[in-house]
Amino acid sequence: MSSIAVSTTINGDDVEYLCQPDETLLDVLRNRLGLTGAKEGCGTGDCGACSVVVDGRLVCSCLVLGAEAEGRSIETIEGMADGSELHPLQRQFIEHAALQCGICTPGFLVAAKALLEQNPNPTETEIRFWLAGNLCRCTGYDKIVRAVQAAAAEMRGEPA
Amino acid sequence: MSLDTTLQDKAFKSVGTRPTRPDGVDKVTGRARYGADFNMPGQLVARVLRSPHAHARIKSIDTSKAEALKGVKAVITSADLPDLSNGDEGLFATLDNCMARDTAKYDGHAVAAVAAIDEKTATAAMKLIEVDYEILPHVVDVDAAMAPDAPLLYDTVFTSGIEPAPTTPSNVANRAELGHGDVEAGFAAADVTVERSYKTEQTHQGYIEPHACVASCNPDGTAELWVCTQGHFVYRQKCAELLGLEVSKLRVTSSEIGGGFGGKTHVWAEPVALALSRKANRPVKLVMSREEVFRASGPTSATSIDVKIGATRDGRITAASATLRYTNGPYADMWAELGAMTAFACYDLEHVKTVGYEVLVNRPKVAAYRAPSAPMAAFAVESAVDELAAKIGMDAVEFRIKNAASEGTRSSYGPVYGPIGIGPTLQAAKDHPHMNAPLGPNQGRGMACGFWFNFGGQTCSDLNINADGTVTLAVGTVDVGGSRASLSLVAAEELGIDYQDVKAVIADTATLGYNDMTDGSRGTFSSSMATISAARNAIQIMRERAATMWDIPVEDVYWEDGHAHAAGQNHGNRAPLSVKEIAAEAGNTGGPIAGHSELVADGAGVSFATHICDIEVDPETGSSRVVRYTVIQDAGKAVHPSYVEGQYQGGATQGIGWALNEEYIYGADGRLQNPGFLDYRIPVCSDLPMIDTQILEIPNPNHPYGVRGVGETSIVPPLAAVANAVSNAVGVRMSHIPISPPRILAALADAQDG
Amino acid sequence: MRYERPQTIEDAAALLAGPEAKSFVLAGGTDLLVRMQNDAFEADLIVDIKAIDGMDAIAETDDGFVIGAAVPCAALAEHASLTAAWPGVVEGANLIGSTQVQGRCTMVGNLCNASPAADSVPALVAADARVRIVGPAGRREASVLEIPTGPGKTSLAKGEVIEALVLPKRAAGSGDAYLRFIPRTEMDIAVVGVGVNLTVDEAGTVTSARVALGAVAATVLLVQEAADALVGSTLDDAALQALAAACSAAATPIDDKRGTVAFRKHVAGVLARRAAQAAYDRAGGK
Amino acid sequence: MIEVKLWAGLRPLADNQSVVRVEARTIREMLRKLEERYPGLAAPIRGQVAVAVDGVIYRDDWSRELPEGAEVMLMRRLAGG
Repeated sequence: MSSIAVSTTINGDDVEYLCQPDETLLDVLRNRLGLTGAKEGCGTGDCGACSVVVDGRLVCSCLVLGAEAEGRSIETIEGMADGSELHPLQRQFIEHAALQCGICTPGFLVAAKALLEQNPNPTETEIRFWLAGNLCRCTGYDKIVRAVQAAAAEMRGEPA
Repeated sequence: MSLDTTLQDKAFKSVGTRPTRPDGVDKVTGRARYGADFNMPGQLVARVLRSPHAHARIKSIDTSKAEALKGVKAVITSADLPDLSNGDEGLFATLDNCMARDTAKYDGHAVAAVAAIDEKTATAAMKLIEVDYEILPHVVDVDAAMAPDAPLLYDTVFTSGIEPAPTTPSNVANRAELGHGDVEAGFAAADVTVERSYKTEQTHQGYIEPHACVASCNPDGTAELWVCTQGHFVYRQKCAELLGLEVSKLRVTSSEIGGGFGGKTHVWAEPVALALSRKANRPVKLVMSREEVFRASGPTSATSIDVKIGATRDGRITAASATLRYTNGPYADMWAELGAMTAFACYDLEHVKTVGYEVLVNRPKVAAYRAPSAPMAAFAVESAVDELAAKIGMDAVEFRIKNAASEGTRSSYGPVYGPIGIGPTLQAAKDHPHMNAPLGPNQGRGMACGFWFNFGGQTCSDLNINADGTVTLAVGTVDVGGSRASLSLVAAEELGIDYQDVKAVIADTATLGYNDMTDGSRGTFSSSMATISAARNAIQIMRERAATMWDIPVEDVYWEDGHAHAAGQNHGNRAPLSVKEIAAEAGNTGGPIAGHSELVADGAGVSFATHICDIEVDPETGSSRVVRYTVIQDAGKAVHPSYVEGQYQGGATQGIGWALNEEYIYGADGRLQNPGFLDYRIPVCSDLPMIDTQILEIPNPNHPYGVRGVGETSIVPPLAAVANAVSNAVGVRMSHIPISPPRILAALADAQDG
Repeated sequence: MRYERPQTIEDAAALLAGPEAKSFVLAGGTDLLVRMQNDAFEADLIVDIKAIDGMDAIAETDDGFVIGAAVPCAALAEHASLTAAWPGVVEGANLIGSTQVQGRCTMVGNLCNASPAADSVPALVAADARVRIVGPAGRREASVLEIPTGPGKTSLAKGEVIEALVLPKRAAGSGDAYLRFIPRTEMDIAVVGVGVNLTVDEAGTVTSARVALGAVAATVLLVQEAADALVGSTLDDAALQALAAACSAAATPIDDKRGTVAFRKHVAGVLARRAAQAAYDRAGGK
Repeated sequence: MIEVKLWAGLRPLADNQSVVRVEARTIREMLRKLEERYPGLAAPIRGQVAVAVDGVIYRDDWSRELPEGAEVMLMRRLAGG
């Protein structure tokens, strides 16, 4: 089995790597590129901890082959903050205590950001269904939903 | 213990506020390092070969083909993890569970392991290992395992706790009986009696992070282990015992932990990784797959419980009894006994008797799961209590208030209670707007109570005053849910400084004294005691340093609001010295300033909760949905209320999942059919409403700030609260958990036929 | 194992027709990559069809809609006229997996995975959708119903690959709907799924109907008796009861980890009634 | 004099008594005397017992003093999650 050379864009940077044909994008990110913010909770697309955005679409990186990234644009949790400036979602997650163990947090943040880019004013129900593919076992989701609502309001420019 | 644990009557400045957590930025940026996020130079990848049979004799294992594969650096079997348990049955069980010896005792039981240069090679090698199994009859169901003709896991187990001792072996390892009074006399005095049998299915803690570690054994006998665990000191101890290592030479670092809930209090793969590393002479990374997590780690017991409760017509319970049968997996433990201890803990009972049976089955070794064993017992008891209240025509809350335990009550597990919170949580439930809100069509409301002991344990902390006056707090209890924030608050409170000036870290096993695990709701309780003690020791030193700086006797220096003050007439006009000022002079006043503490944090206050749940049922499909949920629980003192609420909400949600959908499903072949998050259905975001919380603070008299453990009790009431709500919604008593749609629909059909 | 990304559908078919014993088409990958996680899974060749022109396009033609085999399900709901014409097909497709899975999974993949519980298939069968197939023997068309032949099995020959899905043009007064039962609100495999597609006349009488059941047999069932119960009715209670009875009777499910026989048979009838009502309302039946 | 209640599992190891009287000022002294009198209790005392004193459970703090008339029970050492 020979390796495949892949040229892609990750968080705005040109990146090249070699990967095996059966290697997932998640494994490439974590094991070859040192981007361990995406987590493997299941490897089968059921937990959302490995969420990334590929060409504008939210996906589980465990269900994408590394080879498929050729020519695409990938966004991961590592690219979410603007330098030292946290994204409003990141800040609101901290302020709302929306994380306990934190293993699901990168996936939730990537997913929530994708939601707010598409729907800046989601209802609680819309938030809950959009995030249904992200499992959290610690929080009961209450504070996560509230943090997303708060970030959405902040991004719409509404007073806190 | 040197710490004065007397409850202080004080107004808090830091404790009770809600600052952001110190590890927050790392966790929202993806920088926090969990079990699988760490690598070592020259690291190999491990895979574990697991039994595909529920019960099988291992006649032989041929590893030669795997060893011959290029890139394979070590293959191990039980021969590489020899029995060093020296008669310690618990240790042997741990060892046998980590790597099967003569028999594989459940589907997923480890039988061999491989370390290779990459995962692909390790997987290929694993498939080349040839195991010759002789399949044995198996049993997975708790009641079936107790039947006289059940297949036996061992022919050497004779139930203990029975006089005279049985002469035939069985799958029942132990019988334990608790209680007081004379239940037969109590039942004779009852006007109304409820008697019913219940069943609960096996669930898993379901932490999102699979077990992961990197082990590195060196030829000189030193070793390192990086691991996600609830207790790295305990893992060090267990691994050292299992592998025959010197404790001082094994350094264990706890990674950030992606959830545990009890499942990461037991070693599973870590001894295997160390044994592979020892054989290969290279670092070895071992990460379980999700399927392995389900098949071979941590589930709780499946249970079968009979409850009988009698009461007078005016609502006073006269007697209560329960027989509780809990699966233990293949190794005897005390899970049923724990259930028996907790079953009636909420009530003031003159006559009570509980009997627990530890049942061995061909399922994975049971691990602690958040208030282990209590939720199932509470499900049975609280269901029967509800039914009894209805039978005598009393409101469910009133009936419980009338029978609730209080200070001075002899608990059903023996001791007499001090100040406790069951009565206040019930009163709060009664007064809560949720309790009186109108219900919609096809909706039902249920409520239930829960109890958990909480405990403390061995704790050690270091509090270092840095040169700039900031504080580094090193603790040895793993932070699973925000305890670094809570402990920083406690340090700030005691020292009288800003929260922002304290940075709490989790120390590794080489840099701090022994700590028990973060379990039993002890993390913040115990480490806050140690933090207070360390802070007080540091204050003592700072008083001495201030005295030196001022050249006055130390007795004339007192500490207040984060400053050393000179007392008395002689020194009255000296400006107080801040921590910063004292720290700046440390080099010339005696060197570094630190407070240490080593203590046993016993005296954790017991904890009670009352939950209220509204459920809507679709009578045509049996589908159910939680539409409103309220948690009321005593925290003693909520150090960081946001994370206390988080514990309440998270526990409630796990309990809701357990009640409605989660279960281990076995095929006729004894193999687990749903080892994944698709078919092991934990609650998803869209399944739930917001979870309302109400924190009560009935101070624990054994903690300086009144803190009680809060982590576990919240999972105890939901099974019963949900069951009572569904039962009220459909008019049929639901006695088998999970209360899945097919069970609801079947109950409705039975009710119609009847 | 080889990974190939051909530029034309003919090249894809040629690759798949090659000597490799175990070849797989990769579009969304949400089933294939899950299977690849299994230690027992082996593949010689994976053919990624996403670089082929038109694979990710939805075209509205005079005859209906042509949906490329690599169109992710999330894109279906973003297509206004498709959603207006075939709301049931779109809602079925949009029930597959999570938001993340929606970003990748495809209806053709859902079809070719050949799970009896596939969420998009009952609505496609009810819609009488067809597929365009390219293979060594050239092109052919087939109805969606003909593709799965059993759990994990399809009628596609070696070297054949589905290029696109074709949904017919709608007659006036038509509506469709898909409902499924799952224990949670999301992230589950259908325990029962029902697709209903019908047309009504100006009086509100059903003039034609197709009813398809998922997860209650080895393949999706097209239930003629259920359609017969609807045609000629104005969806009165009697018609709905007859529909439910026909669906419950037609269902031949098994007991498994997701549901029981009795539960599935009963719920098939319940969901059929509800789906029929939704389709009828969409068709303008009232 | 302290009355120590034993849980059912310990009783066979202590001449089938459910309550044992010992003269002891601390938990440690009490456990030592129990062990001296009933050597069979040695094994459970090492690792399996917790001591409830007036309702408060002590697992490890054997220095705890036993007030006169205190209610003392040996309990199973608990596991937690």
